Amino acid sequence: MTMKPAEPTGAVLVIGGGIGGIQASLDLANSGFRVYLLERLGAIGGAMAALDKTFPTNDCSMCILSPKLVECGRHLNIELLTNSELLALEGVPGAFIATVEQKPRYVDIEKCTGCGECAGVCPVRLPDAFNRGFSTRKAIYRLYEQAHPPAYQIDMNACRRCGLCARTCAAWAVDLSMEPVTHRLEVGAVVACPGFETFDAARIANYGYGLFPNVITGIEFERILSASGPTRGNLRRPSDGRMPRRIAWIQCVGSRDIHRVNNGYCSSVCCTSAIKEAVVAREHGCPDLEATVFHIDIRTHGKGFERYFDRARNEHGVRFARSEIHRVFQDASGDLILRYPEGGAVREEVFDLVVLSTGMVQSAANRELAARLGIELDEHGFCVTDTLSPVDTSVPGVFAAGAFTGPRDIPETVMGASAAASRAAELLSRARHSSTRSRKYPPEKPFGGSRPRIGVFVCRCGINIAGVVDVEAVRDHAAGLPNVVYAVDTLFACSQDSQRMIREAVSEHGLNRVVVAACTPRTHEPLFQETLREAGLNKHLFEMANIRDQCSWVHQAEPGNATAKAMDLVRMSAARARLMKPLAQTSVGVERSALVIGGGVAGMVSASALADQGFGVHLVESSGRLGGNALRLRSTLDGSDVASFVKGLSERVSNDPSIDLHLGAQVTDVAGFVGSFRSTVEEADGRRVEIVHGAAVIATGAEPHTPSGFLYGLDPGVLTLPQLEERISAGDPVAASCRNVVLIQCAGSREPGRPWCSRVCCSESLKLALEMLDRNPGIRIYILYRDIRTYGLREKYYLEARERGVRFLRYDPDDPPVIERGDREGGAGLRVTATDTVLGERFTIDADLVGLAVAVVPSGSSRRLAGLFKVPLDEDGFFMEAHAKLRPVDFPTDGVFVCGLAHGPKTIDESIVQAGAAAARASLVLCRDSIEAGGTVCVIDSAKCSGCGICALVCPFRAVEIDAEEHRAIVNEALCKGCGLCVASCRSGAADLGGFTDAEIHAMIGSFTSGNAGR
Amino acid sequence: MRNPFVPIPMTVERNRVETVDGGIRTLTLSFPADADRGAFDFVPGQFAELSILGVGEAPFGIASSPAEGGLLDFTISRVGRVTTALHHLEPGESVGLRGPLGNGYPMSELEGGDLLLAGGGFGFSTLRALARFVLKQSNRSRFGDITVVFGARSPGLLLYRDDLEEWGERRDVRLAVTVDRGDGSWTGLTGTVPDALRRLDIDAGRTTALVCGPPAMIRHTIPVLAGLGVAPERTHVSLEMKMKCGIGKCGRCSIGGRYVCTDGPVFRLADLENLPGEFR
Amino acid sequence: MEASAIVRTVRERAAELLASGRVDLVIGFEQGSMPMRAAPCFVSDADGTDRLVWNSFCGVNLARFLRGRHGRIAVVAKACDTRALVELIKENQLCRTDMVVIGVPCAGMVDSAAVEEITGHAGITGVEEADGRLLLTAGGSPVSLPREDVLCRSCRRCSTRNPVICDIAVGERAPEPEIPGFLDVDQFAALPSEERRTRIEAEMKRCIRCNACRNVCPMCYCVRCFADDAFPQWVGRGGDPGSVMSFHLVRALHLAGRCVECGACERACPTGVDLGILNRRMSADVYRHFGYRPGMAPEIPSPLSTFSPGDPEDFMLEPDRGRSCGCGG
Amino acid sequence: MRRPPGRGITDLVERLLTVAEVYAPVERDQSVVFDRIESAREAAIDRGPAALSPKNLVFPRCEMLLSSSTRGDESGRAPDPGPGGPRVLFGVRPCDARAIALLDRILGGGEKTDSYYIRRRESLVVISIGCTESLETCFCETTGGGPRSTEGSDILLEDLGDRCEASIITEKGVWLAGQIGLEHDPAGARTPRGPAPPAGPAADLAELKKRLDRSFEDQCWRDIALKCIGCGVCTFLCPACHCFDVIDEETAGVRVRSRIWDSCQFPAFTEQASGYNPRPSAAERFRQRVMHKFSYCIERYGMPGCVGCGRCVSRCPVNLDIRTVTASFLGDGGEP
Repeated sequence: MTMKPAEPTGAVLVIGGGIGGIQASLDLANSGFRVYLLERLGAIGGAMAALDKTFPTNDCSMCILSPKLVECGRHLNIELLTNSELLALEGVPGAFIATVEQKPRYVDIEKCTGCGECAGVCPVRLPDAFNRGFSTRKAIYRLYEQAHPPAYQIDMNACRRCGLCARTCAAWAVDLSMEPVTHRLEVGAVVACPGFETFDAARIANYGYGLFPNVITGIEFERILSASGPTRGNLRRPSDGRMPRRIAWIQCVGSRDIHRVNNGYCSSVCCTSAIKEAVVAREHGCPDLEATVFHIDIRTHGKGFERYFDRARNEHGVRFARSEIHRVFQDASGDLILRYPEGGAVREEVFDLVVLSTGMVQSAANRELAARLGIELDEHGFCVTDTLSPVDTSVPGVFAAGAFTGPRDIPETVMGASAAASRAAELLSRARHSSTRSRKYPPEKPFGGSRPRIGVFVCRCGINIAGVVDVEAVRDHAAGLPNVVYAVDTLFACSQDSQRMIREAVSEHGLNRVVVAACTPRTHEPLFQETLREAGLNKHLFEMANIRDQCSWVHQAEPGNATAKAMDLVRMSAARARLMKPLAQTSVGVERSALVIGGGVAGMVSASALADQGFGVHLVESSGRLGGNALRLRSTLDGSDVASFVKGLSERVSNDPSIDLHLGAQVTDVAGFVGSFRSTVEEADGRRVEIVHGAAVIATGAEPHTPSGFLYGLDPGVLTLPQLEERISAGDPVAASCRNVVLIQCAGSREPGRPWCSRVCCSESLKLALEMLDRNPGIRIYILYRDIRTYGLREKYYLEARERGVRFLRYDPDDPPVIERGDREGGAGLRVTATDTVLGERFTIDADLVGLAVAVVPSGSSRRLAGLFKVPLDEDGFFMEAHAKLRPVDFPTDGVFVCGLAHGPKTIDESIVQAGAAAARASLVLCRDSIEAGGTVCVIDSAKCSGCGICALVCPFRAVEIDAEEHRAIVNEALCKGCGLCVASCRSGAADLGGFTDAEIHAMIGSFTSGNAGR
Repeated sequence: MRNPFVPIPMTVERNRVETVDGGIRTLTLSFPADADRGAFDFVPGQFAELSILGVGEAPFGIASSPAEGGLLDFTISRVGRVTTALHHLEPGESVGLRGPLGNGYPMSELEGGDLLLAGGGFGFSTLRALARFVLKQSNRSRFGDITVVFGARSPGLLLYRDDLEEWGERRDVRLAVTVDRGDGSWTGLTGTVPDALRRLDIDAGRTTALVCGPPAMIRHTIPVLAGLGVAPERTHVSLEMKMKCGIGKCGRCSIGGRYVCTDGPVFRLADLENLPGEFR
Repeated sequence: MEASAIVRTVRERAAELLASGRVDLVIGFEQGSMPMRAAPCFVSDADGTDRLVWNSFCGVNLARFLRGRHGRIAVVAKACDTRALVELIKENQLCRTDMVVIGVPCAGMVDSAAVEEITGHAGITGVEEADGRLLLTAGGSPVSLPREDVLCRSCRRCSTRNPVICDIAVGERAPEPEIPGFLDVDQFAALPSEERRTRIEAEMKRCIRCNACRNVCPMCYCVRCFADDAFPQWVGRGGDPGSVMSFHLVRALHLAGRCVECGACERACPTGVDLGILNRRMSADVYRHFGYRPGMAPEIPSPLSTFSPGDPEDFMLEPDRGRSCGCGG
Repeated sequence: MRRPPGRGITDLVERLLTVAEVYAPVERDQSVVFDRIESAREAAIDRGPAALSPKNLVFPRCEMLLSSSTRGDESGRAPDPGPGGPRVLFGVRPCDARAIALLDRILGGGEKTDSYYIRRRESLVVISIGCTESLETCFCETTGGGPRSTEGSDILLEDLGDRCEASIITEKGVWLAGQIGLEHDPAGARTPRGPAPPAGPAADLAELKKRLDRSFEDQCWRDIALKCIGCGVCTFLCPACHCFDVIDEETAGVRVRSRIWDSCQFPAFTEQASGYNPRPSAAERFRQRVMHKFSYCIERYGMPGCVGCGRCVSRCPVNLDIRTVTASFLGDGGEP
């Protein structure tokens, strides 16, 4: 329970502009809090901006990150403080004062349009740190091409103060006289997501990093693969620019290493990251590229990662070699020789390129930040958090997420950030909407089918467009087009001046459609639409032609053709504009309560977080008791007391007046949609009640797999790990007096039928092994495993277990351990036979007890619930989130969220984090009075609809349904995302997309093909 | 012989919004060529085809009286491509016109008797032409009592507000304006055109009824007129129908052996009753 | 089973269905107004079932006639009719429980135009069938033709001769010939592109836009066809050859993954346009990419009517895959 | 059985070719259509009736009415008629010629004549050949025509093998006969080469019209039209159907108004912009076709809108035979 300050400040300081900080900022700002987002560098984006692709979906990292950058950068309630450092934090939770120093950028962010002319003239060239020195940049530069804010900055350490940039800048944005500024920010809470650094590979001299040019780090390799990187995505090795044919990855560089460097932890992401790099390299590189990953264990414990690993091996031909590489040699050609033991001999192999999978480490800067915040760090510099309150730091009111709290991948970081946002919102719920701003617009002018009066604004973008495209000619071409009553060119269409000019032109010339020919609508459309709204026009009366990216940039060498194409694009835009209509938005009221399904830890955490944020909650648990799977757990690997945690949480949930508990109940029907679901709950006594709720959280957990084989169920000495834990907890005398215990890993996981890694079993096995050792020091414990996956900071328990004599024997899945009844007299004699692949020897253990690390399998109720909520399950039967990376608790269906084991196997702390994240995401719905629907959504012409239902079948958002009575498709505007799939699939032309109607697109094509006919 | 498919070029003089939703507008057109103006001889009830080359052509009743100095009004409801393009015309722009087409109201028969003009929606346009013609000072004396009934779905969809206002103030015309559904500020009649007709007190023996409107209105109006005692021989109905060529060739406006475009659009109810029951 | 026996059984079953009230209407074929013609026929009382016939001229796809009718309907259906029914059920146009399928095996339908061509357009006053031959009276003289020589184009390449859904089976299963799939498509595809173009243009040139192909097609059921749309106008209505081509190309695309290759369109065309040249290519592509033949089973969704976010998107990528995400800036 | 045309016919064609453009039935892409010929060999007189009627020559499937590329020029320009030399439509059957006579009354007549039709028609001389055989689909006599019908023809030929006899019917015919030295055979002297086809059932068009007029509201139309698929085969192949639509199109800056064949069988034919359609289903549309041909046309133009060529009968995809329909009205009950 949170102690809430009486009158907190409704603002939050978020530290770190990586994906974690961005997510926390957006979640907070979108749920009614003002956010100061602090970033040390000149632009947000963090580590993710430097990645090429992300696993396991191989999405382009920048492509999925970029919309978030734009949203963050444009958000009315997020104040971006780049080049800034926290100096001090004073005060109490709910009312902190943060002192922040912002270093001068020497470029006015408001004025700079990002045209890049300044960098063109800058005479200073220095290695580009973002591209890890594989390319150069100027002293006036932008961190990376898609950086946000898009404004340039000057690196004063390199600047020669020649003033060329200032003189070149047409927007008068360069200001060399800028001074540092100190901000004193009143905030109620702090979310720290300052991220990580990669391990400095030069610290391990054996690999020759820094000496051999073709030994590079993973992140450097990412830059080489990246389409926006130094080689434009062409796979080239540094020494000679040759395309490498043989690439080796060396894992655990700086991780799991207590000998060469004191980093005893596992960096968690490197295995899957290396697999991704290998797969992508094979796609980019030559077809016969040989990719070899040298590793200790392959740790693909994340959701979908094991399949990814399987595909890499089986489909992409990536070779995995279980060998620790001790040294790399270089030959005269720059090729690299790796020596490694194989089958008792030492093998030598030559590679063109060696990629070092360097681990995550904490920087000195982060340590200093922690000191200023007053928060506690562990021996490696990671922020200390409690397992059962995993985003709380040692300082109340300061929350932390992401790799700052331990090695984390992107979805873990995103979930942590959302969870931290939820914690902050719980603390500050009384101050929601107290510090935020909102915009007021004039009423829209009546439209009434008037003749189109189009204004065309052609942007010069400094000389960015005008240097190639004949902007005047394009403007004149536009002026001659039908219905164009005003055409003008502007220096920078996106400047504040131009916005005023557009507003004035709208009223002066009675414009009712606006076309801007400039850059991409992806980044700039919202700005101009805002201007239209300010001018009293519906924002959908706007159209953009991208004559920069699509003309002046790509056809730089052919100005004539670039100009002709720009004219074509403008003509097409005007043709579309002629048909544009205002699109109405309608408001749908929001019921400010949530339905949480599942009374396990995830469900309870989510419910209590939502209640703490001030929302009503209906918590439905199908059994008669709260606690779920955690009832079987006594403690965690690190010794946290799960039992009393669950007890406390259950009491808190039971006693909270805003939580309506439904025990022994089932959700039997779901109707409605985001903001106003109407669900039917069948209570324990058979009564059916209808619950109206704005959002739903599915936290229905998972189940342990019941193993077949291994004599399970046939011999009392063969137990599942949960059963074994119960025995140990109960002080079972047999367990206490055992001499030999065998724990078999992957009993039911990572095999056909259940091809996923159950993630928790290795840690659980270690937990039990250590506990049994504590109780019975004479016991001999054998852990039969395939890969030990004690990822992250759990690795230290693996070390401890080994030190304390636990025997780890690796078996081959093709030759699994065999359990027979032993012939030993007395007791439950079991004989376990297996082959240790490390030593290549067959061994037999006479065991008193055999513990099976059984798989975590989806809950039996998942399929039914998925049907009710129209949300998808993945191929394994777990709930499938909207996006594996950036929307890890959302569904494509708005207003429904998932957390805990229902989403996939995870540990209790991970469940708690995800539950917090689900609460944060649900609160974004619940904190609003209404949801805007309509606009760019599908419209069905029922006169044309034949009710074939294909639109409903293909809609990924379940926004289309067939009315059984009328036999016509109906679109739920509140759910429709305007993706257009239904439009494309409708043969009858009955589905049309508002703002992108068939008629509009037809007109564009028509105006293109008819050349200058429009004149 | 003149090619009947070649339109007369006309110039847009005015483009007025008639209804609050902007869905109906009235275009006022003038003849740039005197010869064309001189040759354009029409009676109320006739129609013309308006066209924009490359966009299309559509028939519209002439909404102005012949006695208006060479200016022609056309009231256009925006329903498709052609009507949208016509709505977008601005003064000074050009539009094609073929006409006058059709037979028009039987003016000689009307003289001397009472007139009952009943119109609904934008079908009222040719009745407006007729009303303006008969109410013109120089013509008024040739007609008896004149009653005008005009109905629209809602107050916002009423047309020709200036005319309605003027007629409402005149003593020599009885005006009944009705709307299907009123709004807060509507104080006039509510109900359909047949509803309004039922309340009328007319001298059926002297009256000639002229009806124009959508098919449903006509269907319901005819029995009411019969109830009032207006003989089918003295009831004239102007049909709204799909036409293309306007000159009795293209075949689509055939009703029985008649073509609406050349034999109509105004039909004596007595004749209409002998025709197949289409278009009614 | 002899043709006459099939007719007898069809009539009996239809009469039973109507008499018992299990259906309100039976759709089948009746003798046409001339020899070598059978016409769709609608029987709503048991007495009328004597009109029903079954012969080699029942080429119209009766699945075309079920939509939009109330009540329970029995339909006398050959294989391709049932395939169309299956697709229509999938597309929500028909309800399986509201229909009774009287399934009749099919040995392929006879192309009466081909017969007329062979007999030199001499008046045909009689036609009978026996042992796989047509016995005709042409210009007053007897003529005997092997059925196989005068089968419809679509029937020659058809290997599905038995109804795929059936409630009442009439007759014995027809042997289903092994026909190499899409030989015709491959042969055509192997021609030089100029030649293909010329061929297609020649076919399209004959089209008079009468819409018979569309209107007879069981799968062309849009309330308003794209070709009749005025805004936007997808297809010109004037004499431009491109408009004719567009009409047929778009129709072929709309039928991709749905066309049951009954050949009804080709038989209906008054100018003999070879529409298979387009539609068969679509069928071949759908079969080869997705292993899918339309109308074979109600539970298999048409591959072109489904979407999942995990669908492969390789086809969107440039040859140098992985670089076309547009993120290059 | 079919016989090749006699030498008399081919000689005549050769002579015609020296004085005029000649359009005759030719085989194109496996079907017989009317098209321009350059030599008598091309004429496919013996290949059965043409799949498409010759109306295309006077009433093309698509004909440009006006065009302009100048904005604001809403009058447009009518296409240049080109050199107006004589054109001979050779080898039509009397039924098709009779249909042209009907088109003359509809498109060429009335208060406002159709200048496009007139232009094409004026230069056209129609030479028909009397039929010596009838197909199972022929029913010209029930429509008031016959294998020797002269309506619409300028010259009617009889194929007598090595020569042909000509009945010269009109002034145009006289002129053309003079041009090629064709002698007029008095009608009474004609001795056909083959036997005249058997006469069809005596048509009582007036009785049919009467019964149809009584049956407008009859339920039978619904039953008759059950199988109608609403395509335009019957109307597009019909030599007498003349309904058209006027369309505007713009391509490459040229704005064009054209007329195209339309069909009363298409729903859009009468559908109004508001969506209201007075003929909402196939039943009303099929009724319109039958009524128009056998009642309205007779009333308005004094002849039926059907000449009994049989194209609609032979090509209807669902064998909806107009003869069966009309016969059903002429049956005992007067109604089917």
